[in-house]
Amino acid sequence: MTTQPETATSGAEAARGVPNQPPAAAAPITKPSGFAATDVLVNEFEEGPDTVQRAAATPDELQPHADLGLKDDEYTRIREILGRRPTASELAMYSIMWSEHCSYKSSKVHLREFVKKVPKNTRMLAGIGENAGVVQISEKIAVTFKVESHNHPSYVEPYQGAATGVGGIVRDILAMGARPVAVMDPLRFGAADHPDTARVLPGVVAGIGGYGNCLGLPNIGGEIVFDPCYQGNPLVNALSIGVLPVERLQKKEATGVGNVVVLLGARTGRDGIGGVSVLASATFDEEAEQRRPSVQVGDPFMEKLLIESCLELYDAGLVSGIQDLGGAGLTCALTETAAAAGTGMRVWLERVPLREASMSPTEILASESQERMLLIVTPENLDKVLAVAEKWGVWATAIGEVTAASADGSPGRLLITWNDHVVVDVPPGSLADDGPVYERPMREPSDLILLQADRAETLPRPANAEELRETVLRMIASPNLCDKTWVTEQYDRYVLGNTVLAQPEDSGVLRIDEETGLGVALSVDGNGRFARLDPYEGAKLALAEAYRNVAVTGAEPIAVTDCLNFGSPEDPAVMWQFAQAVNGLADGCQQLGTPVTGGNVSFYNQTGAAAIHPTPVVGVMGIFDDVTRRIPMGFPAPAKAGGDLLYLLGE
Amino acid sequence: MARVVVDVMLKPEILDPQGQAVANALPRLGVTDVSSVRIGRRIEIDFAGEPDLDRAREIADKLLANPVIEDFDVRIVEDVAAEVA
Amino acid sequence: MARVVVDVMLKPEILDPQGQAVANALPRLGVTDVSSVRIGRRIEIDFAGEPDLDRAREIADKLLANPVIEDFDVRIVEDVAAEVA
Amino acid sequence: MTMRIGVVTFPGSLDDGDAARAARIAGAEAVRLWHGDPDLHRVDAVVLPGGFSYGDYLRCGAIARFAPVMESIIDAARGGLPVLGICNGFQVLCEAHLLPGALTRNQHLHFRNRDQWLRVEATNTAWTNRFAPGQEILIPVKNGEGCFVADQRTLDQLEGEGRVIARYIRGNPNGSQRDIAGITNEAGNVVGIMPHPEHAVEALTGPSLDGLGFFTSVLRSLAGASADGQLAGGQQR
Ligand SMILES: Nc1ncnc2c1ncn2[C@@H]1O[C@H](COP(=O)(O)OP(=O)(O)O)[C@@H](O)[C@H]1O
Repeated sequence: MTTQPETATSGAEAARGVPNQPPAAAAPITKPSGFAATDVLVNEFEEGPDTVQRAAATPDELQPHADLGLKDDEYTRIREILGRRPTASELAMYSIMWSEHCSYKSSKVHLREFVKKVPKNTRMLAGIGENAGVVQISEKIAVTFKVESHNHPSYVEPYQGAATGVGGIVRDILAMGARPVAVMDPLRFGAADHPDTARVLPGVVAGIGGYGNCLGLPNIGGEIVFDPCYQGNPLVNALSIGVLPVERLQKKEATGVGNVVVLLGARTGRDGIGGVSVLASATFDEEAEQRRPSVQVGDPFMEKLLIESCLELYDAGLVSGIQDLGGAGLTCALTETAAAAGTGMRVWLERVPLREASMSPTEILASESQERMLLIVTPENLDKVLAVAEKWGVWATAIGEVTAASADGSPGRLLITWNDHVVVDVPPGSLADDGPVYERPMREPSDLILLQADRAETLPRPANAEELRETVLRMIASPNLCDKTWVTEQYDRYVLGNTVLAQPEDSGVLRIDEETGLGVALSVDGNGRFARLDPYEGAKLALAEAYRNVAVTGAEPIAVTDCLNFGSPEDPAVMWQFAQAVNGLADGCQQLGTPVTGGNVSFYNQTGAAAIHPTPVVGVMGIFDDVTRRIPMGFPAPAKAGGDLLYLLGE
Repeated sequence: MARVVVDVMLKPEILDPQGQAVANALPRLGVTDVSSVRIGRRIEIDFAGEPDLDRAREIADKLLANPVIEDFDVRIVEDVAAEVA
Repeated sequence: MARVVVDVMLKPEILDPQGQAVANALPRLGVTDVSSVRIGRRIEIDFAGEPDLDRAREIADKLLANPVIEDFDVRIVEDVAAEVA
Repeated sequence: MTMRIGVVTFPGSLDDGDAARAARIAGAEAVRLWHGDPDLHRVDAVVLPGGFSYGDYLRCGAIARFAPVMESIIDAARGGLPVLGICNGFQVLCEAHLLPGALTRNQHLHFRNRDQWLRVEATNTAWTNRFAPGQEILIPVKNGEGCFVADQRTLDQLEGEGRVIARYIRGNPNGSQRDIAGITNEAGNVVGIMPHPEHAVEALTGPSLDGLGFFTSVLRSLAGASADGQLAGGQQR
């Protein structure tokens, strides 16, 4: 049982020691409860954790790399990189960072299209590769926005999965230096009348509302689509947008040798350990169900405090580098910040504040505990940083320091000890940047010709008024077209007092600057059925729809984010759909002159061998110089409407 | 009267933000010797006839607890008055 | 290990919509002999030293329960393992 | 002199900025008060804003009620300082026993956000004197635990003393007893209201401007109080 401190004081106190002191006595290792992908590693060595020394001495020890989702050749490469077998902790780290979810190993070669075809645009301050794209919208103000998936966790545990999805995207926005100001939620469920939809949908909606409302972020739009193809694999995408003064833009680089590495936010527990590798890379076969990894639970209250502390730290100029802790936890944050700067890092893992004292070093590195950020701060600023954290009642702990690059100019190493045992000694870039890249085989789905041949023209048309009436009634009653109030009422759209348009509008509109009237419009759209028929055109259509929705409010569309939800990349038909969709979106963006500033790829959305419809979801943002000139979609009230003319534009 | 009580608690490894918030508030009430607070649900089920433990267990598993993150315990409380004042 | 358990239930005259919702869902599980379901909170407090019943009662009265709508009961559970499996 | 309206920020307060904006639009100076600081900074009135103080864990408002700033507010409110609790602020006022009754889980068990019609019933309070008796107003409601409950005696007493300040009309969004949306204390200086007047103060962002009346009311009552040579409650400290 760990003790609960009153506030961050004790956390801060414990951390005040500069990260060079001898560590405390080793905590005993006990068996963790429940399944975790790391169990198999943790319990292997009775006498203590697997160390670098031990790894060097026992090169032939069998390691469960396949259980962790690493292919044989990937494992061989790890051994080549390290010149020895990896330690248990290192193996877990490679399995996490080289997973599809973190490494984009199947999508990387295709996503280059976005960069290649990026339109000439002077507004983009940060683009693909950052936590979220940043776009300048006035001399002083920039906005950052991004959409991300949390599909698999939301199927396992709808409320918490969806809630932590919102939490995760909001931290991405926060990491750029922005105050998050709104969220949106494009959703896909199975058939509306399927019993499992009755489990998944209310949980997802309550989770998105529960987290977003509690964070004080207005929900300004989204989608709800029902289709049997999502029955065993709902899509829960979440978008967040944030605002920052241009000069507050933050970087993730762990620069400055001697700078302190601070972990800020919630304590680390056994949340979703192995979740990244198991949840994001495996499909839901029975085995996965049995090995149900522990679920992450969100604490939006903690996230709210984290947001306020980070913003206060930014404004006081106390942060040299920052990275959110997402699905891959400390592993990802440590390796990415160090790799981005080319520096090394020295981390004392026993300093990480834990919820359960018995956690092993591997578990600490793999934990997906929510509501945490990693900061790089100068030693002079450490006390001020700890004081801000204490004011807001969040833990802040110095867990390491930035070390120099190698003497020969090559990047530094990430060295992690746990109670004096060296458990990790790796080149951080090998985890963060140099993961495997695949050019997966692609083949047009064999049924596509038949699908395309089955044209709408062959459907019977209503022949008389009675039939027409029936068709209209059927359409209005269809779950995909009916009123969405049951969902949207569960979301706060008023908080922050800047929501100009939200449901039932096709775009959300926000006032960004009260003085100048600067504003933005946002729409997210996608149509999996179009994309199934033609992924290239389907992606373009999703873009065009979101673009139109933004344009008709009176805003000028300027930037794009996307979440690409697809089946297994190991299926050539899915890979073909993916490549087509990326091309379509990249071409469309080039034609419209709006860059893709960031996004997310979600693969393995399938049940057994059946993939979901390819579902690219596209978010478009536009700006208003004067948001009072926004145009709502409804007709004006009857009193004012007399004599208005109706026009139909387009072909 | 007899009734069935179902206690539902978060599994020990699952974060309990509620319990944590309460624990953090206690020092302000002058309470400093509490090491942990966990908050779950207590559900009282009254049966029309005899209390049925198996039935209650099934209800708990399907409806009252979320087995992904929660454990539950089902028991018959013979003398209701004695347990809850 | 010993700990203090505080059970907090809505007063009988206060409507419990959550309990009601569970009760209404039961017939769909084929359960028809339940006459009432009430849902409250179970709070487990671990003390750093000896469990302190008076302290716990004070915490319950001031913070854990709202006397306007709730009743509570405080007790020491000696053998934690026995009560919650 | 410009009136100073204090707006408290608890950890987890969300509509504090909106309440401050509404106070400014009404013509007051908004003064931010911090939960950990018992000093009320000579404010003439206090707003406890909406949000999820302390995550709304345990019970809404239960933990916030023990914040150092609340000790001062409770004292000052007993001395006549005008205090408005909106949504979570209403919950805090009930938990602090400045107002009777309690706010419980919405009967339909969902969080609900909609534009809600209310009828203003009591116009003799510090926060509602700008409305006409029976005036119908439209302001947003958004809560998960906004169902007002109290025992029959308390409800009858509230009704009998004219202390129900507003009632939901054209639909009760949360199951509140007797459609109660807001109440006041005996002295009429402390008001709790579940819907959000601070979200109906600008044509651009609100469904109406009806919410402004709460803020202009307190300015009028403060002006009246000082004209009468009385001390406004906040100045007693
Ligand atoms: N999951 C959701 N989250 C938030 N808003 C949503 C969601 N689904 C739909 N909406 C909003 O509800 C309104 C109606 O949605 P919908 O019927 O899908 O509109 P349309 O089909 O015209 O795009 C829109 O304002 C949309 O943004």
